[in-house]
Amino acid sequence: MKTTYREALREAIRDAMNRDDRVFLMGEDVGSYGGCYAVSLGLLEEFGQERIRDTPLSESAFVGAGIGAALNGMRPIVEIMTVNFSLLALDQILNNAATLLHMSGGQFPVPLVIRMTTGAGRQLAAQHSHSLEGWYAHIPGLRVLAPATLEDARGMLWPALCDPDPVLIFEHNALYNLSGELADDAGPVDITRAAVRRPGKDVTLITYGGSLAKTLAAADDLAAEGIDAEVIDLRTLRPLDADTFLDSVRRTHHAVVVDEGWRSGSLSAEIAARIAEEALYDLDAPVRRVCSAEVPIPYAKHLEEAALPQPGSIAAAAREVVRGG
Amino acid sequence: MKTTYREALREAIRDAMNRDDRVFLMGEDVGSYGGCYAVSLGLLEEFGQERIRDTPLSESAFVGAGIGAALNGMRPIVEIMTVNFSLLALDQILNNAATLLHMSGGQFPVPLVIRMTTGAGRQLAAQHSHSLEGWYAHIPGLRVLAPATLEDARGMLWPALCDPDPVLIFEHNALYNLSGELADDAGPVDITRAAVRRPGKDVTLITYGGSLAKTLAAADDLAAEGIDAEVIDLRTLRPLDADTFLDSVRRTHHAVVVDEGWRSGSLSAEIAARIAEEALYDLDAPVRRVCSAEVPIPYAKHLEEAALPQPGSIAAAAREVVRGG
Amino acid sequence: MKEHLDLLREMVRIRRFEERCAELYSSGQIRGFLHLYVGEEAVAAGVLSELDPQDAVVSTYRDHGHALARGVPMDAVMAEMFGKATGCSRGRGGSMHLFDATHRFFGGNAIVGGGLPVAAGLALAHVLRGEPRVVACFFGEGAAAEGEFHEVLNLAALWRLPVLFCCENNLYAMGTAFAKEHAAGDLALRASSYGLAAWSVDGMDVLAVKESARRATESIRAGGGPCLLELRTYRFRAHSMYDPERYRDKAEVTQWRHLDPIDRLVEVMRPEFTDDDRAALESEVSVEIDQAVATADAADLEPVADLTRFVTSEVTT
Amino acid sequence: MKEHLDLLREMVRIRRFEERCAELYSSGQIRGFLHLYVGEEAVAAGVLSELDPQDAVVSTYRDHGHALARGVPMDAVMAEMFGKATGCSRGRGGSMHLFDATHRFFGGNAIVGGGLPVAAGLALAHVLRGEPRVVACFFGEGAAAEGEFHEVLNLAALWRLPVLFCCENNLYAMGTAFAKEHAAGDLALRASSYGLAAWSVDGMDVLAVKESARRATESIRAGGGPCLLELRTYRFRAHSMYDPERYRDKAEVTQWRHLDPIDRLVEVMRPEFTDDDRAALESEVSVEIDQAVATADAADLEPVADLTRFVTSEVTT
Ligand SMILES: Cc1ncc(C[n+]2csc(CCOP(=O)(O)OP(=O)(O)O)c2C)c(N)n1
Ligand SMILES: Cc1ncc(C[n+]2csc(CCOP(=O)(O)OP(=O)(O)O)c2C)c(N)n1
Ligand SMILES: [Mg+2]
Ligand SMILES: [Mg+2]
Repeated sequence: MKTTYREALREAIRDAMNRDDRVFLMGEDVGSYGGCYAVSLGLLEEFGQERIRDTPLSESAFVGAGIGAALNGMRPIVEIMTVNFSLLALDQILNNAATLLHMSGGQFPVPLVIRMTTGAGRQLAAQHSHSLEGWYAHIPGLRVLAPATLEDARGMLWPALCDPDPVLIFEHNALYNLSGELADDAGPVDITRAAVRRPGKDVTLITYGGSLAKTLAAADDLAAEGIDAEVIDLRTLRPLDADTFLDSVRRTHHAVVVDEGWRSGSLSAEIAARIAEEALYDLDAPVRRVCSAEVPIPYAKHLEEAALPQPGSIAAAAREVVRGG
Repeated sequence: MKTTYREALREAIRDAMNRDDRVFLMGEDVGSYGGCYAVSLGLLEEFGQERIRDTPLSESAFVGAGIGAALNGMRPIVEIMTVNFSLLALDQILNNAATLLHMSGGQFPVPLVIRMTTGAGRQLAAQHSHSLEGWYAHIPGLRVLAPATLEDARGMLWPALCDPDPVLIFEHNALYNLSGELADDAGPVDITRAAVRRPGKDVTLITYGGSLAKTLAAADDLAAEGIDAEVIDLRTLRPLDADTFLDSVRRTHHAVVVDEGWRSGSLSAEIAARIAEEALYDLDAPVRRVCSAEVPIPYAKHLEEAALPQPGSIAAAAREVVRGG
Repeated sequence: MKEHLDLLREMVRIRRFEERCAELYSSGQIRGFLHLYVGEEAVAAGVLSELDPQDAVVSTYRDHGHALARGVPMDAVMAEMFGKATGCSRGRGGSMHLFDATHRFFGGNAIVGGGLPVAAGLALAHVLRGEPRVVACFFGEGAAAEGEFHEVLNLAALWRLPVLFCCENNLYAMGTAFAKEHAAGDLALRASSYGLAAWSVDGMDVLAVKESARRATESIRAGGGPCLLELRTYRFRAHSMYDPERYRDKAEVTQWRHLDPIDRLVEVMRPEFTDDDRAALESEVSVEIDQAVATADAADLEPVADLTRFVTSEVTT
Repeated sequence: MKEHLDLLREMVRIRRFEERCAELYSSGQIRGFLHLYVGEEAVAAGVLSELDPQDAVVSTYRDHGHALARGVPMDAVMAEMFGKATGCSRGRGGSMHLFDATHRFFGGNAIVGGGLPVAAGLALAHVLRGEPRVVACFFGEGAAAEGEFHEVLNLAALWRLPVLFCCENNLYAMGTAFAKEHAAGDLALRASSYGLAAWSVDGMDVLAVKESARRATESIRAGGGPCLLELRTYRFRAHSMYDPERYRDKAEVTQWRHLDPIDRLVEVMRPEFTDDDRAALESEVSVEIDQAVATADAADLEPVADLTRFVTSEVTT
């Protein structure tokens, strides 16, 4: 069946709502507006306003309300329009959602799913272009997912809802219009493992989310030059499936990490650090990171493009790693 | 002169208030209560309530008000009681303080200083024990400082206030009672460079803030065993002075990073990644990180101690790096 | 009389418990931050006496009184403050983070204002399931300056969530007096501007508190939407064990001590309630506390090996 | 008449500018998010006509009208939307982030509610220096649901900060109608519960807006503390260029279009203000806009090499 990332996400929500009465969707404009990125379009008509619940502009309140509802037997899906606005609810996510289970000595699990958009690339300027999923991946108690394919857009939600603990799902804004074939019976996917999206033997390119397509494009270019790149999609940013990328690096002896976050202190640093800790002697060259420039993402198209990882910069880093400076 | 970390901080504020009329201090309970950690005790009586300004419990509002006042010619020092509560103001710090200069094409610098307490170790449990300075060190446009000594407690504030851009100062809660000698004429210090706190030739221990004393203690233990550790205090967490620790690693060929943040995605990852990128061929062993266990910090003393880096675990990591598994 | 006695017992239990905690803090057996409820007992006792077991409670870092009045066993509360495995949070929470699923006590939240959104969500679940339950959410007048207070009151009023907001106005947020916290003098009036029923209650009079809680919970259960009670009270002791109380006059404290909620209820209960009755009650409570201290002291610590248990759920299949 | 004409010119400038922006968006010359101010012109024109050059302005992502009425040159605004180096934010901000230090225009903030704390701080600086200035802070009725609205109104009232809060109540926050956003119907009443002067104004009547702004700024300058105006207005167009407007009736839009603030002012100005005068005004504005588009189009881009300029200040010593 031909579908899009947006439709796959919608189908996943619909499916979950049908499977389990305790599931409901809540967030700003998820109802009559159809969702800021039209993900939930039509669901209000299908499920009614009790279960497709428009909220006021109160990120902390409705995210916290999701936590309370989850504590009290429901299975909420909370949508925050974008990761940029999620900072207003970060206290609730860190200090309540991620912490209550442990702080209560195991009494209060929080089976909550929070979805939000992340990333740049549409000239939305500094306050709408952050990639802060790396921060969330720092928080013990959370599971953090980044679907980069139609299968994952369709398949990650249900297992996330089945997880007894809070799960965050980051949807890159550049992916909503991604279209392609999806199996008619596509369903839940494994949310614990990274995936090798392209096998290769010369260099391991590690990425996730909105950068996957750029990285695959870079791999194609590299192939034309005789460099056979393996591309790994992390999929789960916390807990990290380090085995998959470490195995790969042990085979290819070269690694490039691609991450749309700002370089210093991004998730890419964690990946590079793990490689340096666990696979140091397998490396034939230093790990390279291709990240966003450390600048609030600018509006102008040429500046924004220059700020973000691109197939060209990814391929260049891979070449440098494989062939040397 | 004999003094404490707390008094040195107070003296720095007093000095700045005397030097520059535009400086004022604002935060919860900085006035009649004397500051949550008694840093500002007595300053209200000295400078009056216009300049030592108690705020309501409204972190976002008063941090944002600091930003506005800085934009409009003042030099505010904003105190947030602890980094845990700073999440409520993170949107203001990231999306306004750090971003306005760039987003306005250079028109609106924000000469603001924000001080806050960080760290664990006093059995304050999960919601009062975070070490999130690594998140702030991820944000372009900020300078992030971590005074670990009396000199730095005394000397970092004035250069921070002279910086035309926002500066965050993290005071580890375990340090306030640190006491010792401080030169009578102690004054401003360089806020751009890391410091070698203990020279050594066998292994580089890289740390900052509340972990410095633990790391120095570990170095003493190691010395007794014949391992000569160099201890580097980062001091400035953003922008990182990588040269100082890279130079050291190039000499010692071994590195351990000590960081009270949770390991995955902490500042320690960035340090390890930089070493893996810039000094890979100088390393004789993988970089090791000693961080907090990935758990909301528990209340019970024995559990809290087990969760945090300790001299013993630091020394063990160093031994492993130097002598092998 | 039975009702009065129950309220009195609850208040005395809390008072003596808190006093013992202060001693145990001085002797180093309790650590971390410790916020006592002395003076405010009428609020917890009065409000919580009106709740059913199926209702839910959300509290703050000043949570001992709420926990005890809710029925969380004193043994488990004391053991928690000793950091023991038998504590109601298995030693991980301490004084500020008491939890008890059995009693639907959703904890001790130490981020000022942080419990309010959670309370709204607990109530939302009740609404979605059509259950006529009440969520009692305690917080201070200081918390009412936080943005979350506003967001949650609006949300609760908008969605008619069955929350009983209990604003414990003890006139200080740490060292910040009410007038330096709030521009408007009347919190109940402010709250009612959101479109919910809100009124002030003498929080030093347990019977008045109980009566107001009764009216409020009845209205909430009947679908009338959230209510807010501004409970005018006072903490007789410092904010926490670190507070030298520079910000208020001793005379002011003394004045409020004349309104001691325990003494006031005893006055009401006289002459039926005699000095002997009082002595009997005190000794009953004292036995309970001694017992709690003894078992807490004797209890085991969590094994260090279990440090990272409960970061995520233990899935049993 | 001069005053009327100035107001009219300002509103027409904004209206035509916005219409041109919509075209330029369709043709791809403007990108990103674009929020138009069509229908709301009376608010910016009326309020800002009462401000002095030394006063300050804080705006939202819907900021073109505020920028133009504040005197930010149209060339610089248009160039910004073209992403050019000559833009008022050197191409880094775009439509949502117009800035101009010369005009004390502190920007275009795209986090809903995010500008309010900044406005309070700007005003605090004025207070500390004893300057009788006003900070006009614009935001929508949606923003009034955010916690920051509450925190800042309280802070401003408590500290008597000279802020003129301008709540543009256009009845929708994206697709969320007022009644789904706020439990209480009357925003001005809610605001006055903080202890500041607040009232509602017909935001489609520029003369009423101006008159209210005059009263408010006079009071603020005289030390009367902050004021809030609830400006009842309507956006005639979609929330942004992505919005298919599923959430409201065409009939409702039509009804409001009958209240067009430009038409209403023209009615008032008749018969002195003739059709010829109107045509002259329109062509004057159209020349200005053509000019702005032409210079924006011709202007240079920032060199890519300057990408990281202005992340931190360039210290010149
Ligand atoms: C968000 C946040 N800011 C600051 C603090 C520090 N703090 C703890 S209790 C307290 C005072 C709260 O006062 P109030 O809400 O009136 O409750 P009370 O302590 O009087 O019961 C403060 C400032 C905190 N825990 N959380
Ligand atoms: C904190 C935050 N949440 C959500 C958004 C997305 N968003 C942008 S504008 C808007 C509606 C705001 O409505 P209102 O305040 O009434 O202003 P209006 O657009 O009507 O002028 C929303 C939800 C945002 N930018 N910031
Ligand atoms: Mg209080
Ligand atoms: Mg609106």
